[in-house]
Amino acid sequence: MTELLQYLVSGTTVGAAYALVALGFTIIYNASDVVNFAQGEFVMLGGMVTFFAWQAGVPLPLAALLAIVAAAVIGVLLNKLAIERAGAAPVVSLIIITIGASIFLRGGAQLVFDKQLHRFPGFSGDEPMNVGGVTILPQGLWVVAVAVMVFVLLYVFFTRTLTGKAILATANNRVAAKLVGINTDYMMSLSFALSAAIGALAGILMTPISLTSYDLGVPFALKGFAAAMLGGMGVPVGALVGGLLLGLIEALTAGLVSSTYKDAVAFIVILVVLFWMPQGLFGRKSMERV
Amino acid sequence: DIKIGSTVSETGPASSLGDPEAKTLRMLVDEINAAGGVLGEKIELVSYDDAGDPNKARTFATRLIEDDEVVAIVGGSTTATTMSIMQVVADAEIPFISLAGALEIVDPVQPWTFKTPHTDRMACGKIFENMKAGGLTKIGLISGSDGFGASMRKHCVDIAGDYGIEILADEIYGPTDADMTPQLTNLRSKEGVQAILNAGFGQGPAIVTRNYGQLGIKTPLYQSHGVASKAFIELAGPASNGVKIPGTAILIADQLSQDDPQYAVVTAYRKIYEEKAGSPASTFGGYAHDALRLLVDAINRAGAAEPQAIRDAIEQTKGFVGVTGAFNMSATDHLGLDLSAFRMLEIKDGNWVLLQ
Amino acid sequence: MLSVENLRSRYGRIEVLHGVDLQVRSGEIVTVVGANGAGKTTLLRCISGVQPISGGNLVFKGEPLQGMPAHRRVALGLAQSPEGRQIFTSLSVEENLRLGAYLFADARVDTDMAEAFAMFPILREKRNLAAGGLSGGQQQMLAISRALMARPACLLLDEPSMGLAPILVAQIMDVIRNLKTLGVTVLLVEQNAYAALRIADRGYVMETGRVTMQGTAEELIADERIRAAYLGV
Amino acid sequence: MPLLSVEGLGIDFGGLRAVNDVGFGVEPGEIVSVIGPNGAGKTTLFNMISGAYRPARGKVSLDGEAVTGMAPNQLAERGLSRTFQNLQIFQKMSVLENVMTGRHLKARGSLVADLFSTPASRRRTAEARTVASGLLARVGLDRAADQQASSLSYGALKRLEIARALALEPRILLLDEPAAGCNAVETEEIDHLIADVAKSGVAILLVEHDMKMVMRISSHIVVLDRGEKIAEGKPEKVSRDPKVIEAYLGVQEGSGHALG
Amino acid sequence: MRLSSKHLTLLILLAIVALAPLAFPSNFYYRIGALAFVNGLAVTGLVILIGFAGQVSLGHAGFAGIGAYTCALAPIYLGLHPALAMLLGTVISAGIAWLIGGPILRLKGYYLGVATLGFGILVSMVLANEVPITGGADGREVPELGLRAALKFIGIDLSNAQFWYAFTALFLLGGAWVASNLHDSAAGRALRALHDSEIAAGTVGVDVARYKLSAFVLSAVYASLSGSLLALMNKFITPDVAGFLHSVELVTMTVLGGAGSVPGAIAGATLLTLLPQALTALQAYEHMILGLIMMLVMIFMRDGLVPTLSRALRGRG
Ligand SMILES: Nc1ncnc2c1ncn2[C@@H]1O[C@H](COP(=O)(O)OP(=O)(O)OP(=O)(O)O)[C@@H](O)[C@H]1O
Ligand SMILES: Nc1ncnc2c1ncn2[C@@H]1O[C@H](COP(=O)(O)OP(=O)(O)OP(=O)(O)O)[C@@H](O)[C@H]1O
Ligand SMILES: CC(C)C[C@H](N)C(=O)O
Ligand SMILES: [Mg+2]
Ligand SMILES: [Mg+2]
Repeated sequence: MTELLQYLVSGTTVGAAYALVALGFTIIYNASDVVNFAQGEFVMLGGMVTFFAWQAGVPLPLAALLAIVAAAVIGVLLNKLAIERAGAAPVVSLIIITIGASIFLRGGAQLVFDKQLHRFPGFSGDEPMNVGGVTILPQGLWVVAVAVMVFVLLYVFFTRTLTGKAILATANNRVAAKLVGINTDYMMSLSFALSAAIGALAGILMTPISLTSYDLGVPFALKGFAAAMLGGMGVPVGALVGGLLLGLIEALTAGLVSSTYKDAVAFIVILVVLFWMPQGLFGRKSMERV
Repeated sequence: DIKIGSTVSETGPASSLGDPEAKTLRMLVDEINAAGGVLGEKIELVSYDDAGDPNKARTFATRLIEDDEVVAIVGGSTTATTMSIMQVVADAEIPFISLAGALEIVDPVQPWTFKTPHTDRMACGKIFENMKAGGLTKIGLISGSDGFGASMRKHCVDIAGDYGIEILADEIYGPTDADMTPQLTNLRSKEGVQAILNAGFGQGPAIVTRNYGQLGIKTPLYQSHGVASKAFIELAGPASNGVKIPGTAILIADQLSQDDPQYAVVTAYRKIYEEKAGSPASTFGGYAHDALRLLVDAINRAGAAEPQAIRDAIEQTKGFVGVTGAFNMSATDHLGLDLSAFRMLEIKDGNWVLLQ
Repeated sequence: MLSVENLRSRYGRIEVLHGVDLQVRSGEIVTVVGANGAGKTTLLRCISGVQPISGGNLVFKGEPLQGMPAHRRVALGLAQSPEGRQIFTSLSVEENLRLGAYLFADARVDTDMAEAFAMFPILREKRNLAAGGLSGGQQQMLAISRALMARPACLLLDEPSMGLAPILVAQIMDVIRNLKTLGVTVLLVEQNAYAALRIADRGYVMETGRVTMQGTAEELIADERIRAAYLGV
Repeated sequence: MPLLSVEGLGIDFGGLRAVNDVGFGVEPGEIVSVIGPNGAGKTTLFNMISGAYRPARGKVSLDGEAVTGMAPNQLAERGLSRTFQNLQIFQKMSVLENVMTGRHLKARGSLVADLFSTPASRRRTAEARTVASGLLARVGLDRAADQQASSLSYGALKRLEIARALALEPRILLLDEPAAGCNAVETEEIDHLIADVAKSGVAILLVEHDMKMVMRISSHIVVLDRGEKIAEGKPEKVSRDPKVIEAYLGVQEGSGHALG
Repeated sequence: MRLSSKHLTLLILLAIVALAPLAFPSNFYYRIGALAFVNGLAVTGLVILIGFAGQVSLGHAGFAGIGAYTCALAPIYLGLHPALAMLLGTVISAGIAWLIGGPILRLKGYYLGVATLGFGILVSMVLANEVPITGGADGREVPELGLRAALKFIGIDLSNAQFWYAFTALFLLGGAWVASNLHDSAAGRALRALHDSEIAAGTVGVDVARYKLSAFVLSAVYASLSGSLLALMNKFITPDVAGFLHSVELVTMTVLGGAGSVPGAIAGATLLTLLPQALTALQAYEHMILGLIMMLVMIFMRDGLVPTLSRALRGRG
């Protein structure tokens, strides 16, 4: 019983991290239909910038803030200097740009920082709490809380605010968005800034648990992407549920079935879900009439 | 000039190995050249980053041989890249000293391939010896699913019986997994487990160690030589206290007695590495150090920078003391190390200490 | 109000507008007719700023439009109901309308939306439905209403009658005439040239990227060539 | 027995009965028009007949064979072809290729033959090209044959869709607002084209809001309102039906458009 | 009479392949050439799948893995000659593609992407984890094809590198020929049609599901052959061949070159094979510059190298 609970705790923590990465994907996708393959690098930047600032003597909260701002700035630059210049390029071409950006950022990080693994202390210390035989890390609670909070904010943003709608409109029909007066370039920059900031936040929160290094982005991006697809791309609730579910499946498989094939089980579950729900658990069906 | 080639994993999943290796090679070549070079000639190091990709490693090995026309190659940070390079050097007949762990690299012996790290099988043996001595015979195994972890796991399972060790539980984690709590929970709750052995390198073992501490597991934890660096202690935090590994002298350089045969070479390497790289020296850089020194030594003895002559000279290496240990190569032993240079270390208060 | 001088535009290497001149005075309804491919849609896209121009001048309310991004032109009072509707298919009808007034204060949105609903009651019925689920004609109504939500000083309409039932075509023409009384300037591209000319003050005829004829609506309706080529009578 | 016959057809979207209990038949050579206010269910009816939607109720038969809910390509094999109200163009192909693709059923052969470009495969492609060129000339797009389809204007694309649908050599053709975006003169050309096609024995089902055209060429008219059939008959009869005038045509004060 | 652009393209390709060695400073370049061809072959398959049919796969390296490991394992476990193993690999890949294609090709866009991604990951996990059979993550050796020796016997004496350069070039040219044939055939038009509008394609009689499946199977065969050739050429193979990064690399090559273009496939593969070699001189900046070049190509050549360049050339001519 405690074992099962322990798996659930582990799955929830890791799943919340996946959810944060998936939530990061959501925004850029909602503005442009582009899945940003550099999303993992924002996660990495969050961890790395925080670590190096912290090591240079900046207090941890300030270092984290710095990292979030830095990631957001890089996100905006990526949009301004690359995505925006590519203009009306096909979505696949934009995706390749983000792949290029991910290689570029990784290369830059190993140059500016280093190739070592790093870690900084958890926000509320690293002393685990023992609740009825189940070990819970305070940092794990942070991850879950922030994931839920980001989810709520994004949910409100996309359903209640005009700017959120304008972002959706930008992806749905760029020309029409311009014709109603939406500054689509600004919407894109905004979405890159938000995505990057959320990505960085995920990286900052996870570093005390899973460490960080210049090339840590890819695995996070991969899992975050899978989580987003499981829940339904573009829908905040899908990202949250998809992330948590993926984390739980992995932890339960590793704990109860086989640790060798835990990733395999996760993907099989995704395949099965997509078989019945081709848009993921919460995905919108596209509305195109002929 | 004498051209020596290298292809290591400066980036990619094995960069925690390849990075110190590449740095070591560069600084040593500079040092050797500053001291007058070899056979009156300067060494030119041509080095490539294969990012841990075996296909790239093969391409770079080909490039080193065909295009750069090097006389010998040092490199192959992982077993998989090493295996790729071995094919090429065998065809081209160029001596190659690998920095990777697996036994398969030197068993069966390939005429042109040598290696400097202790094999994963030796690591298992060293650890099991220590366990047995401590009366720990029932263990739980946890390993990374990468090449190093999988290969060491295989060998440990293979020879456990020889030491009277019984593996009660066998868990796997992915090299980039964020949390190993479920696997460790299983080891914790497995009835009768007296010790836990983790085979892996990179961030995995650090997270395993942290999770081990968080779960309050009390059974002794053994790690492999894949974590033999100061960085591991830092990353794993207080939970690393008491972790035991089979390591090399470099980790306890400051504890070596002056009359230890490795004292001079270890201190010298450590000094230059820490000066130039600005970070603590690790065993991995040590593998590269030994490989290059072995090579230079062989060229000196061969008296000519000719592949065949170099190869023969490497094979005749006797009593060569390196950072990893004393090498005695032969036609049937292209590693030349025995278990004696492998020292059981334990982490105490954030430092490696020698276990007696 | 709106003046187009020697306007040139191209898709890639192919020029499709070869120097178009056209004036719309404040409060006028001006219609442009022309065969398929004449360049009418391209002209409107250039004016709205979603199609790059390669030469000529565009002036609106005394301000040159060259280099001004599309969204600022909307702020200046130019709104367009584009060809092929171009509604936001995944957003609801109401959200589409709300975005029509994206740049403008919330205060007037409710009254304007009520007006749109009064004009096209079906939109009220379907206000919470994803706009992509509307029928073709309903989407056309939405596109027109969305443009009106911006309370434009100058409204650009690209074939507003397309796909509308006859009863609604008549209604749309009435609406346009009504806009004129409210002081809105209208530039109307219509294939239903007869209906358009009947409510227009002046008209232009475009052929292969050029203006080939212009005059008051009466003149054009009376012109034999136009009757033969565009009115089919 | 009519070539196409529809009985009691219906479908719902959420709570909305988009089409309910609609039935009629189309004979070879006949032009049957479906008219009705926006949102009456005309396009939805087309979508059900052509296999894009699966009807919730009712039955579609072709030549006596029940084809309800069949996939579009199976219907195509049975000679049914259509155009779309919301253009469905193969944007990245040339104009000519669009029409050649319309001839898929005649041009297709073994995949292996196509992979190795056997003479048979080349012959099929050549035949498709000849037919397609002819059709492009017929809709007045021959000069644009090699342009990428996305570069055509709206009206031109409408005609391209007609050519593509004809390439199938259909026995029954469904046209959804073929004249939308065309001026009066262009509409008349399409008129003639449709009449010609019908004359060759093709059954035509037409949705169009251009009443001039509808009245001119229809043999028979079906009127839908809110998903239900409210009237049916010869053009003269339908156009005088008060229900139709109220729901759809409006009181015409001599407008140039609706009734001319 | 116009020499069809298909034949012209193939002739130019042939000329490049035949003449390039004249400019090779060393034997090493034969290997680079061969690698570019091997990648080009897989990418040509992706041109059919992504470029023609518009179905994105993020797991095609899985098929390369199947091709590669069949060449490694079938000679040992079944006693097959490596050449036959290659054939068996394509049959297995085609069979698996056919089996999984049915359900997953109903998915669209990114959903198809993640499903294929899952497939690729499953394959590479099996290859990495079933150590007793596959050798695990450290890889395993692959038997010699033996064709070079046979050629030597009949008097054609090629160095190993030269042989593989020529041998892989044959496959690439054959693959490019087949793909170009497909492009201009009824089946090719059907694929390109369903790319733009599935509903319209169905309406003209295209059996959408079947054609998607054909493209998927066909591209799997290309990937499988590419994997087999890589394994035989390297005589050693690791699960990386089936990995996610390899899949993404293949898609990147496809799009960089120009997703719908067969010569684009080869250009993209060559570019991404050559670049890392060319950039070694820049040492630590290598990755940044590689990423930068990828971005610049896509910013300034939105439709990929070959389509953009050929449009520019035609414009001038
Ligand atoms: N995206 C495009 N790419 C290339 N050429 C285009 C594009 N769009 C339009 N054209 C060409 O530009 C010319 C003008 O087209 P435009 O759409 O402006 O005509 P139009 O007068 O609106 O026609 P219609 O009455 O059919 O809507 C035509 O020759 C058309 O083929
Ligand atoms: N997928 C769908 N989801 C929700 N509602 C739908 C859907 N498809 C059609 N409808 C509704 O069904 C009704 C009939 O639509 P349909 O497109 O058939 O009308 P129509 O007669 O073709 O109109 P028009 O003349 O405007 O083209 C409309 O009210 C429309 O909103
Ligand atoms: C820790 C090291 C001995 C690992 C080794 N280089 C390998 O990956 O094979
Ligand atoms: Mg137009
Ligand atoms: Mg309709």
